[in-house]
Amino acid sequence: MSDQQGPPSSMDVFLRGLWQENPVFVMLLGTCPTLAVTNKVINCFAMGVSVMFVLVMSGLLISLLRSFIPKQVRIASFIIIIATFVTIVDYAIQSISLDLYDSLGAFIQLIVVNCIILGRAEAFASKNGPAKSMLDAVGMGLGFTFALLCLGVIREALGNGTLMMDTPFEISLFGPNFAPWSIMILPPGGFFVLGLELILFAWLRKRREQRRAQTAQA
Amino acid sequence: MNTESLPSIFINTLIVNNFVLSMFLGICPFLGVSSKKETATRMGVAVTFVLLVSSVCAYGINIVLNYIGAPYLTLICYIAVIAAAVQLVEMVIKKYSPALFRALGIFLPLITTNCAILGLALFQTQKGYNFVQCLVYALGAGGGFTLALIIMAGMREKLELADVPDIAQGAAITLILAGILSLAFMGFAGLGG
Amino acid sequence: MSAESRLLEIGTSPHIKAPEDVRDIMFNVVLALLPVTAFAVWSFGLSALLLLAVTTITCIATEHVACLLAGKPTTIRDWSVTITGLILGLTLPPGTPLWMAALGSVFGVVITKSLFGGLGYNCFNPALVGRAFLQISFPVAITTWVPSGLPGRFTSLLPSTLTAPFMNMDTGAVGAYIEKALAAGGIDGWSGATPLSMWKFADTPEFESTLRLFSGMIPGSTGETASWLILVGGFYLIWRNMMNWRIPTGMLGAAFLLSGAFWLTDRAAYPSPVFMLFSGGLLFGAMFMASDMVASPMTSLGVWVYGAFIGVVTVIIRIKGALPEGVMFAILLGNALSPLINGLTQPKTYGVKKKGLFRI
Amino acid sequence: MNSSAKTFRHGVHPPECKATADAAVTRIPWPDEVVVLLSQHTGAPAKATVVKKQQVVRGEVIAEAGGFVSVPMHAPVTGTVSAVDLALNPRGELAPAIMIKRDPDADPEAVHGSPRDVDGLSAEELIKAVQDTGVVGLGGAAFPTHVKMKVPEGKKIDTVVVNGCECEPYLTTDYRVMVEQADKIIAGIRIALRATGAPQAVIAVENNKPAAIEAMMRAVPAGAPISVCSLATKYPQGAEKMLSTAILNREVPSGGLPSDAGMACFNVATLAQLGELLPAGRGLIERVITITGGGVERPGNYLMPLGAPLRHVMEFAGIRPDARKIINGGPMMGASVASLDVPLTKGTTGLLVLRDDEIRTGRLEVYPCIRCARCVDACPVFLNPSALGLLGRKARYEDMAEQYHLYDCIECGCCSYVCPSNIPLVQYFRIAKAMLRERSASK
Amino acid sequence: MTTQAQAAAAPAAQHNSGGSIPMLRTLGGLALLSGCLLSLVYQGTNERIARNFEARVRDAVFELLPGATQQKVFEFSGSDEAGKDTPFTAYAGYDDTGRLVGVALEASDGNGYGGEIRFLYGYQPDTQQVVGMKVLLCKETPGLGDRIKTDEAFLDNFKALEVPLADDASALAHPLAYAKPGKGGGPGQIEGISGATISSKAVARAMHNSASLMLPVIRKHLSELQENKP
Repeated sequence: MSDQQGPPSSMDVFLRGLWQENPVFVMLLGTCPTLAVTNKVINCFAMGVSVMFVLVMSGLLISLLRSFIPKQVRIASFIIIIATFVTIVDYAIQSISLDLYDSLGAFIQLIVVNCIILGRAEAFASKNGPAKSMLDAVGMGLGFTFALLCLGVIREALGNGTLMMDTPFEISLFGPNFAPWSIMILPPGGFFVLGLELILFAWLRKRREQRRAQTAQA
Repeated sequence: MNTESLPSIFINTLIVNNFVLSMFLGICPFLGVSSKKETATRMGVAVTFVLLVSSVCAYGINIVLNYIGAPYLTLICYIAVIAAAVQLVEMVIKKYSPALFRALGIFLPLITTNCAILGLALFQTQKGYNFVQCLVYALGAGGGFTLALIIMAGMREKLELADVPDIAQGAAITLILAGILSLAFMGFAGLGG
Repeated sequence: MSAESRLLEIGTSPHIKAPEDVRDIMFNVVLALLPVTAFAVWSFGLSALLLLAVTTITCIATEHVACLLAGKPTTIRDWSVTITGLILGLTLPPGTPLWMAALGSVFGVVITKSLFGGLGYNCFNPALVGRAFLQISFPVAITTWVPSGLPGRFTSLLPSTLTAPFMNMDTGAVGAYIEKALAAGGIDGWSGATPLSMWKFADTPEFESTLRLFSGMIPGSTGETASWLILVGGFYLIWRNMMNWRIPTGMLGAAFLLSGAFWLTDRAAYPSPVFMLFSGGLLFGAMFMASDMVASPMTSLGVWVYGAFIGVVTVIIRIKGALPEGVMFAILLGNALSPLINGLTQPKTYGVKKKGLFRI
Repeated sequence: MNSSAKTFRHGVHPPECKATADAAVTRIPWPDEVVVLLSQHTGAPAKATVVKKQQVVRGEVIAEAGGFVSVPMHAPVTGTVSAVDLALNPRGELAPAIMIKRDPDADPEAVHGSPRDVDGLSAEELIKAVQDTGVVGLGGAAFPTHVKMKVPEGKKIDTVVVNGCECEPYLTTDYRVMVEQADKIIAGIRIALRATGAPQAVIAVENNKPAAIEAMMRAVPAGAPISVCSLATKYPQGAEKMLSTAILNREVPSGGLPSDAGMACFNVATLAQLGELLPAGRGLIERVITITGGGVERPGNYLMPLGAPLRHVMEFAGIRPDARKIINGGPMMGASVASLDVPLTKGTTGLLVLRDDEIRTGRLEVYPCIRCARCVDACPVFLNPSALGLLGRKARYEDMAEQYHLYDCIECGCCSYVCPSNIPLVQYFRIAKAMLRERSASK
Repeated sequence: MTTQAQAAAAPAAQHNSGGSIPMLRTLGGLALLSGCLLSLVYQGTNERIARNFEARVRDAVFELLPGATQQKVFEFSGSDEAGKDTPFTAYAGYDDTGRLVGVALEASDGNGYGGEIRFLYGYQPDTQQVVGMKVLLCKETPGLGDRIKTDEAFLDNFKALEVPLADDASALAHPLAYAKPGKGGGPGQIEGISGATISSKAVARAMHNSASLMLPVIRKHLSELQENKP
């Protein structure tokens, strides 16, 4: 928790990326891939795992090398490290499935400029030990994946009537005669769903605060 | 080799496949720097400029990497060279045009991490554009980015005076606006020929 | 002294007011829409009636609920949301499944109006956003046309109207229904296209006669067919000064000139400017949608620019774009640009040398 | 309406309601006591030269000008000074005033004064003489007339505009003055021409007053450089800036004076008083006021001594039970009266007693701005009242002044009049100006 | 937003002189390390990625040529409409007995709604028919243009499309052309999908261009195809 005194516990480090400091919903980082790839649930998983992999690996390496990297070239070094891992992910996905690779498009390579990764490298990994950095990376990665799924599930369910399309686990939600809301898997749908989810979360937060205020009064 | 005509490339990137509204590139600055028309215009000009520079750089790098047969270094080289180019541009502007630097300066470091820049470099390689096509592509992308940014700024200035419900204020309403704008831009489909 | 203190109540000048208020303006727009609505029901029958009722009632209910949720007094009495509902219904094809129409109504009102703070603060026309949402989401359902004046239209519904929620409409059943009804009326041959798409997507362009376009006996969206009644409504609003006449004039004028220029280059490939004006939703859009005060510019010059922009974009989309009809998107783009147009067309303030920035 | 008549762009056409146009000016009964406020004009207040219990004669100076932008006061009645004290002014504030108890035995019409030879005076002397009459702008602004006549260094006045527009609905004082006192107006114009050195004068009258136009034309002597100009009937035709556009096709620069456009503008009633008082060497002690509106029993145009309490005037005119509001001035720019104890001043052009149905012509509910642009099309100084109102609502006063020319607003009320959302726009603008004034004062 | 990254980038922009040797050493070291790592990864995955691409085409070929169980790739070259020599690949499919079932050929058009459309089609030289079509690359609008992948009525166009060659076997007997939905049926006509006109037209155009380039060449090399069994 941000209002807590003293160094955060390991559990807090892990959990805050999921909710209190969720990179997408709270900090509005990495909105480009969030909007671009969430038209399919499988893309969300792939993107989430890729980002998590890059986060963890670069976090690990950076926190290990943190005392060897001069301050002046810190960002340049981070970018080289991140770009290396992103390229690895890029090749890995190509070798696993070309269809997946096609549907993610350039956004795998664009992980390089995803603010979440550079931000965590700068704000956390370069200041903390490897164990904590990895925990933070996993938390942030899960938070990012969770946010992607929040969009992806809605967009795929309404936009195609399915969950997990293009995988062996495809589930049809509404039967064969469903009329898909094509807009959901098109660009405007991304903007609308993220916007509406932000409103939903703001409303939930507001209601919780009101409740808390009421109990505090009582 | 891509034989797409130059007007077609330009129209397509400017409005049909607008970088921000249909490709989701550069959303961060789009949300962050679109509250005032003046800053939006400056940001747009700065991004267009950097797009042109990095497009040229990426074109060169691609030739070199193909020559030495190391496609796996594409990403690292692109990002490194773009960062360096932005830095260089910043220094040159600072030295030769302090006025321009004051107008654009603060945006330049921000632009390095703008995915529109790297995205442009990657896409132009993927599409196999020649040099002139690359330049037109960069110009169209920059123009499209600026257009989206300025339209958005106009509407956000108007929104400042509206009674937006408090839970929708900030990023949420901006995203909704962007969504409607993106919807409106879908009408341009097919204009690029 | 209560009479005297009442008499001496403070008020600020001016102490008199022109009698018209927002409600009067909005109500007159509803009045102007009524002939078109009546014709829609007459020419497309029960399905159109149900469709219009669903969009109107859903829009009103949505606004009411949104006001309740926001803790504001309800604003449905100002008639503005009734206009939204009517216009949305009038821009949909008569056979649109009712659930889609209701979805579009909710989407348009919530996304475009309620979230922006209600009447006056929306940047776009809510009916148009709802219509665009449906167009992009359900392209097939939204382009399935029905002939005007179909026999039996007052006794039975089109098979698509009552499609179950979330389900796709059965276009085959609609086709069969229409053919059967036409055969019963002794007519055969039905192209299933609006005059605009007949021109655009046929191998050899076919042009509907101007008289039929004007009379409204053509397939199309429920409200866009009867050009003469749209003109009646529009002129009524202009006469009552409830609409800025420059918007439709600029829009239709620009569309006429540009399509005229195309036509002069190749009369076989491009339709005549008259066809352009009276086909599709151009006239309806010009009179009732582009002229929405809230989302259009405020300066006289700005309004000309705005109208002309919409007219030009409409013609470009129709002639060069992938979509058969561009009015809706052109108006949405015009809405998006109107704050900028306002800014660039600020009149010179009295006694001030330099032009100012007109930001809103 | 004559469409070819000269006019300005924008503006509104409120119903004219000039029911008292044909009522000749009559005098109301004398009040027992008058309250002469020392600041009935724009500028420094006058300084009292009398003390309590002093005997004064009607027309005698009782207060001298407090500076150049100030005028002296004259006793409106013969009687005894009962107090030199604070009294309620029309703005609802307490202000210094001289109270005079009328001597019921004295001849009420007798008046103090010593005639002088106008033609022998130089321009400078003439301006001083004008100041001595105590005449201020009787169109409502109450700006000292002699100050307007003094041409600033380096400027040249080429036209004296005589404002007989009376564009406010209901009011008919200027109309009556033109019809009844055309010769005095011409005499006043001659004084104004001499004092300002202007070569010509134009009498501007709205074309809904043909009798006034005819009277003025008849009064203009052959060969005099005075013309009568018929203007379109439109509010606010009588505002100086609008007259400048309509007659001279020039704009008064933002923040400038009419003299910057080579124009000096005087109200017809002002010049009529001047034409009468200056040669007679007397002071301003009375004026014509329209009392009208659906809530009054005896509407008409009345000659009243300045300082007569409103209560006295209203008792004479009679208030109907269904009256709802009393307004000091016209319905577009006048102020609502908060107390019947305030006295008439030199700036009072009329008193309106309005019924509910005259004020509330529509529903009163306030809606959000729907950007119908009616205000933009009405604003005679080409502002954007809609944007100003929205900014005012969010208390963004600096933006209003810097980006939207708030200070060029003449508060004519056109925008509020036409607004279908019933937004109190003018009120927002006044508040904004007041807040900005306060902020800059506290800096 | 980018605030964090911006804050991070700002100090980097300052050029503090703190001895550039360690800086260069670090950057050089990192670059070397990443270069080595990436070239290893590239070597490791390169083959597999290439195999993936092949498999994608191979599966499509089997799908398009019913009965084919083996295939062989031929490289031919023909002259296009401009007379330019254009190389292309033909995937010949054979059944268990080694009989030539048909040839799968590639067609593409860059002017679809969302850019390039690329597809394979099966061609039976003995019946002179196109027997199937499968989209390989399509960036068309979901729900609209991308129905060229799934719309049954549209795919039926290619189930038995007569593409006879002219008598001298150097060109098509009749062109392949787009037809309005419901208005097709003539020789060589490909009926479009209503609402997806641009995408359907692009497919028809690609089909025509590809067929008129490749089919005469296939006829010329038919015996070679039949004899060179896998």
